[in-house]
Amino acid sequence: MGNLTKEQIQDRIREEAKKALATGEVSCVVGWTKTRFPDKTKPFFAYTDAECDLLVWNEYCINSTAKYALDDRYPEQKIGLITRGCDSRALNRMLKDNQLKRENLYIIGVVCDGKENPVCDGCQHKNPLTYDVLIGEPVEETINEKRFTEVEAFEKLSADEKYEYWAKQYDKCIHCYACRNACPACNCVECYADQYRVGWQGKAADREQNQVYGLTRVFHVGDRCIECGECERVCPMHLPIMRQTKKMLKDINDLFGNYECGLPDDSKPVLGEYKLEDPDEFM
Amino acid sequence: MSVKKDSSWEPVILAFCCNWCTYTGADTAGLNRMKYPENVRVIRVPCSSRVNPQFILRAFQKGADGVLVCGCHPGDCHYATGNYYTRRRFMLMQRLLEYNGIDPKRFQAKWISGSEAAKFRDTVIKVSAEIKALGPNTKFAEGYYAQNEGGNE
Amino acid sequence: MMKYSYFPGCSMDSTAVTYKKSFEYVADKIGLELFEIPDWNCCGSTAAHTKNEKMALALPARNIALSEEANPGLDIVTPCAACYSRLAYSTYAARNSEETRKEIEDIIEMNFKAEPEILNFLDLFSDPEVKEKCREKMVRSLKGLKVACYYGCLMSRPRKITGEENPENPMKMDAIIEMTGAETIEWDFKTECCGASHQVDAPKEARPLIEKIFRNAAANGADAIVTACPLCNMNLDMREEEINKLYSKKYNIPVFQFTELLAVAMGAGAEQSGIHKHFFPAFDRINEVIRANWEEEKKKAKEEAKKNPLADGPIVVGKAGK
Amino acid sequence: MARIGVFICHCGTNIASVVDVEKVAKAAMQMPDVVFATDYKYMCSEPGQAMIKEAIIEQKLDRIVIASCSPRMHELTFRKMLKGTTINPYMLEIANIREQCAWVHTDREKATAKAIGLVQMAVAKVAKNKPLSAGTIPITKKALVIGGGIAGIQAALDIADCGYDVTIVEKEPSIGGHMVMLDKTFPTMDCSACISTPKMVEANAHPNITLKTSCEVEKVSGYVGNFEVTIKEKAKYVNHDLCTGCGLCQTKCPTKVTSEFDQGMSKRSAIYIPFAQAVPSKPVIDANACLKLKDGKCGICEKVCPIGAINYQDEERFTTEQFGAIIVAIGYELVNWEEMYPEYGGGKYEDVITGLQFERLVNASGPTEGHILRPSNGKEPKDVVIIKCVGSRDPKKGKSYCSRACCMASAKHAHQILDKIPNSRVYVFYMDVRTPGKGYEEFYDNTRKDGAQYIRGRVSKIYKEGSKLIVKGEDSLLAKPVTVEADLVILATAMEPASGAYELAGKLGIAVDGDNWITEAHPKLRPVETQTNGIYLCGTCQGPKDIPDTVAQASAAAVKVAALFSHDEMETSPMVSSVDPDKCSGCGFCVDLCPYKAISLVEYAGRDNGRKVTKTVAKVNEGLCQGCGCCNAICRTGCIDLKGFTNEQILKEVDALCL
Amino acid sequence: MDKILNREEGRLLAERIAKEAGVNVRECYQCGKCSAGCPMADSFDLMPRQVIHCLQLGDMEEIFKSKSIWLCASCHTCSERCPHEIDVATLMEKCRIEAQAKGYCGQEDVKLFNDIFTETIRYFGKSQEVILEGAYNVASGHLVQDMENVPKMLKKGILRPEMNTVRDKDAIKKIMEKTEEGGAVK
Repeated sequence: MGNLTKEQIQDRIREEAKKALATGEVSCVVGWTKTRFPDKTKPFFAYTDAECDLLVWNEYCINSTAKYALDDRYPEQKIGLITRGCDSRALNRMLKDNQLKRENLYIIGVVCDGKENPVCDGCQHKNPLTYDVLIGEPVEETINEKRFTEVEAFEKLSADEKYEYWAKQYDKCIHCYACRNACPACNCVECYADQYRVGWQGKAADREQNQVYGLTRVFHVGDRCIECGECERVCPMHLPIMRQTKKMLKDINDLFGNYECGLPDDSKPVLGEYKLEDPDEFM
Repeated sequence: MSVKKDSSWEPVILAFCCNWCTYTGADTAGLNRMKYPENVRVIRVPCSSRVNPQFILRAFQKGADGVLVCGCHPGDCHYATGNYYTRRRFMLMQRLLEYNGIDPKRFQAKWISGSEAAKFRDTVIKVSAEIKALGPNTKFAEGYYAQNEGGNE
Repeated sequence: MMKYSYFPGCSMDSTAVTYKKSFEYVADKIGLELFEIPDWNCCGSTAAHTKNEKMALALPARNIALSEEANPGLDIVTPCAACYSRLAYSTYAARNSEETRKEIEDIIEMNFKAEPEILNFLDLFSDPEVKEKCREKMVRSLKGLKVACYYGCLMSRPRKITGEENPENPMKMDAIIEMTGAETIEWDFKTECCGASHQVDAPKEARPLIEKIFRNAAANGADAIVTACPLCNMNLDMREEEINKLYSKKYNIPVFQFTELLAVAMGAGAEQSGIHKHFFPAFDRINEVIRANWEEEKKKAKEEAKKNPLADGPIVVGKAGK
Repeated sequence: MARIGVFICHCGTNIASVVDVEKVAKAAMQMPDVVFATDYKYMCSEPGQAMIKEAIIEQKLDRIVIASCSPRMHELTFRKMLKGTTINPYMLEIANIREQCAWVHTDREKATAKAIGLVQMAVAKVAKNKPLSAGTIPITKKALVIGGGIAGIQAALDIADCGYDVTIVEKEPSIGGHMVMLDKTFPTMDCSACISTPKMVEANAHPNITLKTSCEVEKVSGYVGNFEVTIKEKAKYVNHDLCTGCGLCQTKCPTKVTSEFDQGMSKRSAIYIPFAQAVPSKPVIDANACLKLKDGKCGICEKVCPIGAINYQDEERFTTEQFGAIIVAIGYELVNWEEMYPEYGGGKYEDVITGLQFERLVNASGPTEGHILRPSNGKEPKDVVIIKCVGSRDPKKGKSYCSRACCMASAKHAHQILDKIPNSRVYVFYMDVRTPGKGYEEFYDNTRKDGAQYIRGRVSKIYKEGSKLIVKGEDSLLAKPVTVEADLVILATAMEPASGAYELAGKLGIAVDGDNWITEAHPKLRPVETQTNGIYLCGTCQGPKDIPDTVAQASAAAVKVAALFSHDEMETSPMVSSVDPDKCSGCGFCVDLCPYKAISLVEYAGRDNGRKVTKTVAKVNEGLCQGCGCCNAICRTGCIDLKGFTNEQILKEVDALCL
Repeated sequence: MDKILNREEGRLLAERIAKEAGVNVRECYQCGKCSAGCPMADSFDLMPRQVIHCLQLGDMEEIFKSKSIWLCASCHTCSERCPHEIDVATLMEKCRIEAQAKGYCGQEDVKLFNDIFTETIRYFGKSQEVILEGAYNVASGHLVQDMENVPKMLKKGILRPEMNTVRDKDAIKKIMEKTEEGGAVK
């Protein structure tokens, strides 16, 4: 993968992080550091040169760094981010949603060599799409032929089978909102789900409220999903959340043409535009 | 799933109707004394594009057996372009609901203009019959699960 | 690629002798490769679709099916407007309804995919490659001959079958004829019906249609009418004298097939173009034009450099001549 | 706690015969927050309204539900009623138990149950209503009229006479439009130019009117009372401030091209005043024809101009102005019949002309000085055929609609030919004769009496034999094919919207129909308004019509403008969207979605992480917002909400449905 | 006696014919452009426009007994120029086939010629112009029609006495038989 070894990349990351801090424009660099478990890393904010040396790069650097940029939407100094392909798409997502300003970010792109994360198997963009400095030679992009196979298989079930399946899943949900907090497309200042007074939905963690939350979430992020899989990864109850969002992505692809989010183009979310020649099923 | 086939059972159908076309069409149906089943309730909205998909989830949650969204024909929107968004939004909604086990007949969208009173009547009759045939909706319905202790529907 | 599956149609073997001769001459000159459909049958013509719709679809379909079998991948060309129309109808019907296609297959007991395009001779000669080849082979000019191109109904209408963009004023034949140096005139009866289908069974009613065509051609200054169909040609050519008698007119307008003019311009003699085999005298008119052009060329050539006159002079009448 | 009053209307027996109104009222009393419920024969009547007002005071109601006919019927009535009470007019919801209940159902029990359900929904919604008050915006008292034909001129004169400033934008070098091309007007046979040129001159001289000829509307923004319009002035190459209109230049110009004004039947010079009575009577240079502008040669006009008004370096200019109202009066064009009808020769016969060409032919200032002569040979025609509905009522080749004015125009042409050419014969091929207008049928009657032969049938083909045109039709009353050997054929060609109508409608944000005619707000009751406030229409841009109707519509549109301008500021509907800036994420999704461009992103002093920061949030321009709510449904946080139809209100309605 | 317009039978038949032709005859507003452009209209007893009108009325009797449906040359000029895209020519053809099935014949000679034509196809597979003309002249009694041209044809070698036939005659016969069983294509 690429032309650098993991150690070389790690060295380059530390070097670039220090360089960034040295300019004085960047307050900290967000990356990963090791934990007491050999097969786990954790997100890490490096503010000093010494802290930069604690940054690591290995197959367990899984957490998305991008969402941390939202912790401070109005920073006084630039935020540095170690960014893989998926992180850069997440950043693009938030940039398009006006949640971040590009000039507030210093992006250290790293060509990703795959992680111990099942979602990486279907990764179509290992190269960072947006960056200030790039580590590693860009690799050839791949196309995931199986992008929607799981959805297609599920579609074939009967209505009651589908319902039963989801009902069981949502029975497990504990309404913890971890999926929301991890999702780069979930970037509202105040989530609708927290607005109890309006009455969008109830607080209880029962099946119906969970179902409504689940489907609303699909509608809110379905046309912005970058398919990073963070929602599923962080879910403590192991709900197959991607299976819902991918359904919407698949329908969008079927109905309105090829569609992928988080690319650095000026495409708008599908629900925010229309074409006169869109298919019409409601005659 | 076993549905109690109570012949006196009438479905509850909610129809979001745009003020300029379908609501007018429904009024015209009244003006012409057309007859249709009582089980449809209209919520007036300025434009079909005002209808948030969450309203539909809410309706199912609160026990509606069917939901209709009706607006002007594409190209005839009072607000020029609203129903083009409606069209996109609810084509996806219908599919997503189907994917979650809700029969697409339970959620339908239709274009009915102010002059199409007969189409409004026919749509209500048709949808009402279809939903009657499907039986009461228990999926997503609040309280149903609790009452039935997670039993098989 | 100038390869086609060929459906000659019944007339080509009998009454359309001038069409056949001249076309064969031209095809030979330009190197057209034609593969005649083996054991083809009559398309059914007007009679079939007057009596029975299925018959009208099945008879041509057998020919298409035979072509698909024997000449796979080749489009079908046919010289006759009626054959063209019937073959195209069957193709259209089969392409637009799977049910109809299957029904036809059941009737003819053959595979019928309706894949080949059906082309008439004007389509064939409008192909850029064919046209270019023709242009290369021109040795004589028919300059000074004013020609009214007559297309008739079936190559123009109905639009969904023929694909003709302007059925009121088609231009394909005009463009072909212009290669010969002849001048095509603007006239108004290009696609008016000549009544060929009723000339036998309702002559009283159908004869006036012929007269009107000659009248308009004459009024617009035509020296000759040119057709691209054996039926149109025979109908006009064979009955011109009768029309003159019947309506006390003195039309003197020979009726050529467009391939005859091509052949002549490529250097064909009478025997090769069949030009002397018309009912209404046609030979002299064309010879006058050629002679005039030839003499002018000769004069010009003499004046310029006293070079030898062109190799091809006026047509030498063969022994079958008058 | 809300105090809701519920009022159930019998509507005579309209509702009461099917719905048990007393039962509904009783049921309403049980609904949450309802403190009073009653029924009455006619709620909309004087005593009905008085009863409601009384109940408001006695029961200290703060909001009410009226169950009656459709809100489309009486919502405004009841809002007006509330203006005189302690309750805000928007603290009202109407349950439609007539059109959508009593009239469509027969089972008394079920209908009553449904009526209760509908009242329940209205009660749930009204509990969340908030008082709304209409805002005001100032009005720029200056009108823009697009198009300087008779419609535009009339509208401009009427507005100007009310004392307001008007600007007419006309794309041609002169105002006047089609009317000034016509010879006579039916049915009175007034000279068209004689009655229209005084209006043109008046418009030019009026102190409140500014004429902008050779100009087009480039861009429109803003909203009713406050439009900002960018106008493009095409290069004229003649300084009209200097030019005296002496006309020397056009007599010396060596280049001649076909005259648009004479419909291609005469020539004009490259520097030209389009016609004798043009306003302004000053020339422009046609850049496509002028030798100097094309090749840099000639320059004669510059040499002969005694004032030095010629300027070959002239360029197009853009100016931006504020207007309070816009009238669209861009008129019509004739369809391109040559493309549509190859069977009529497709334009290859000179003696097949349009009605408008005939108008020039018969006009004393036209190419033949008013003598009707065949364009092919200059001889007087004896047999003339007029064909109606060429392009009209022909969905396959032309337009499906009737062009309305041609029946009378054709009768007029027939009359003129019979009058001017002794022993002439006129054959009019028609399918129906439509003469709905004052004095029209009488005129048609007289034309027939004059000798015009009307033949019922559409012509199938025109062709030429010798010098005669052979016209083939069917006399469908005889059921026989017929032929006329004609010297001249006049086609009553269909009207179609002026080219650019579609683009202009796009700039203005108004709708067009399938044929590109501009759509009125309501075909019966708002015929001169468009769906965008402050933009009006008149004349043939809305659909084919004749001069009287055009002028009437122009004055009607002018009154609408004058009514708007009679106030210094105007009320806006309070049922518009608004943004909660603290919740807004500023994603800008709604901005692109809004069909009225009413939403923009603005800076807002907010807080983030306990720190004061400048946020970017969406803001609704209440003057532009029309209240469709499209933005609401797309806002994920729900921070943009439509007053009167808030998320909370609709959710409560949904909840109430299923109780 | 007056024509009674509201007869169900004819209307149903007219509706079926129009449906098969894929035409809505209600769109016709009787402008007459079809008749005006029809080359054969001079000889028609019922104008094409009137044929459509009869279809609107359901007066099929009038159509079936007319000469017009037999004299129609299927040139499609009417269909091409119709402002409402009514396929008049196809309707004429459908009416003719229907009339034939019901035993009507408004123009004996035309039917005779077509019958002989199809018979020659049945037996030879290809059209035989000599036999066709000869058989028709004998059967119709128009013995000398077009005969003045025969010597010319022979002289110029346009007509040859030898016969041109299809080899697989059974195939043709089968097609003829099979298609004659059923009527119109669905």
